[in-house]
Amino acid sequence: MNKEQAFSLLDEEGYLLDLTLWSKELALALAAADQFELSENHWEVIDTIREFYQEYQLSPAMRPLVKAMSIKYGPDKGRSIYLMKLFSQSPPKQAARYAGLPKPLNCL
Amino acid sequence: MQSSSLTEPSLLATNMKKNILLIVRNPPFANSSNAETLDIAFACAAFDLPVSLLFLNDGILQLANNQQSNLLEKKDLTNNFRALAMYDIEDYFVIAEDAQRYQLTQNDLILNCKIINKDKMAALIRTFDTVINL
Amino acid sequence: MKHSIFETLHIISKGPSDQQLYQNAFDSMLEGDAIVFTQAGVYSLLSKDFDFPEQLIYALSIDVDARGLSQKVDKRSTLISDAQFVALCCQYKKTISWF
Amino acid sequence: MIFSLLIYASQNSGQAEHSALRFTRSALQQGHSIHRVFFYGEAVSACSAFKVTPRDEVNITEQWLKLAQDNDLDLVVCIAAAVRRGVLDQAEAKRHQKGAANLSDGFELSGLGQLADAIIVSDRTITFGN
Repeated sequence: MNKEQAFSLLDEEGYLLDLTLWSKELALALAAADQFELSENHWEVIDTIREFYQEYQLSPAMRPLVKAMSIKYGPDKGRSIYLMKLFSQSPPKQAARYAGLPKPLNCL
Repeated sequence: MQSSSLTEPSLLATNMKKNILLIVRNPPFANSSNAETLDIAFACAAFDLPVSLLFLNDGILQLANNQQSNLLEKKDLTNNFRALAMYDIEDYFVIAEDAQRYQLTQNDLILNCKIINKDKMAALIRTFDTVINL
Repeated sequence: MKHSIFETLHIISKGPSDQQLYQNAFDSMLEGDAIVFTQAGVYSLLSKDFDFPEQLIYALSIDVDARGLSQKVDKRSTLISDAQFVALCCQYKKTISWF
Repeated sequence: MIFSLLIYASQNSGQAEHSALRFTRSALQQGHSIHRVFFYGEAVSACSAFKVTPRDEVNITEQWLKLAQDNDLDLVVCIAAAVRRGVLDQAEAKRHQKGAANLSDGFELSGLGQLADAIIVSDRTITFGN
């Protein structure tokens, strides 16, 4: 998927318009457009945030994302500082964007 | 009536954490108040405010399991309510008399609630600094 | 003022035909609480046989007057101005609105 | 004392917004401070600049704005509740590709964090609904 194809699926803020159209290729294209490389550690977060959405129908804010990571991968990865290091911007927003989920509510 | 004392300093010490009680009184699909109360809970959690929820009167019906809101083309609020625990909000109360009226037991509820008798409700409410009852 | 503790001020703004709301509000009261009837809540002051709880009862006078009730209000209640309403909110530790 | 108000009803659904306005005026007159007035739920319709009030009725939005100007009030409208009900500022109108913005000047769209903040900072947070 090239950048133009990926961007045609997004809203003005870069979030996916139709949640069913998400694919790993889309996530890779979005990250590439940001000049951001998705490592195995990033994919763990993206998978976790997608599972969170499946379960609760919400894009998580920082605290529940940290908790979900902690439950799945243990306390070392269930820390906000770990997520902040992985993602340059706000981890819940950036991960939700790559994961094809709505922008988290209550973003202040 | 006493007049208010304007010379009294603000009662709130800077780092004192207020605990908040959110009362949910409406049944599912009634209006937006249940969803909007839930959103207050999430916002307070982001500010580390301790939040508890009291599902009063028809509010207990919001917790009934096996709801299929998709039949009404509505988003399922019960999934959202189950997310409260992920925001470290785990203090939920229902009133025994409400549960009895609707033949609900703990097993029928999506959250693990403390069931209290109606005559204990006032004492519970007194323990909170702020109550929001939409 | 006889009472010396000021706990919760219950602000009730629906009329008494909403019986369930009144039941919930009254069930949530303890000694040291008080009620302020505002908006349609002031219609509670009309019914002679209305079963008030033991708490102190206030009613916002502008809402009473606006509804033409000033000659008919229950004598167990105290009519208050906006300023007195604000003062009560200061005096009591917290407010709960019932609507 | 420091007050904040949570308004949860529109002018058209009853008297709550007017009650809140009177309370705010009275509190200010007595020397209290109003940290924030937070418009939530149907109350967001108070903030639409597209609302037309008949000439012989009181325009409550203008009254809020006047009170806010005279007393430097912070009038915050919940962004999620507002957008859902068609009250948009310039940024939201652009983001959602709507033809025009209609949030009245003098009000600010913001998140529910502003309500949480108001609860923390204020001695009393009073809800007005109907």
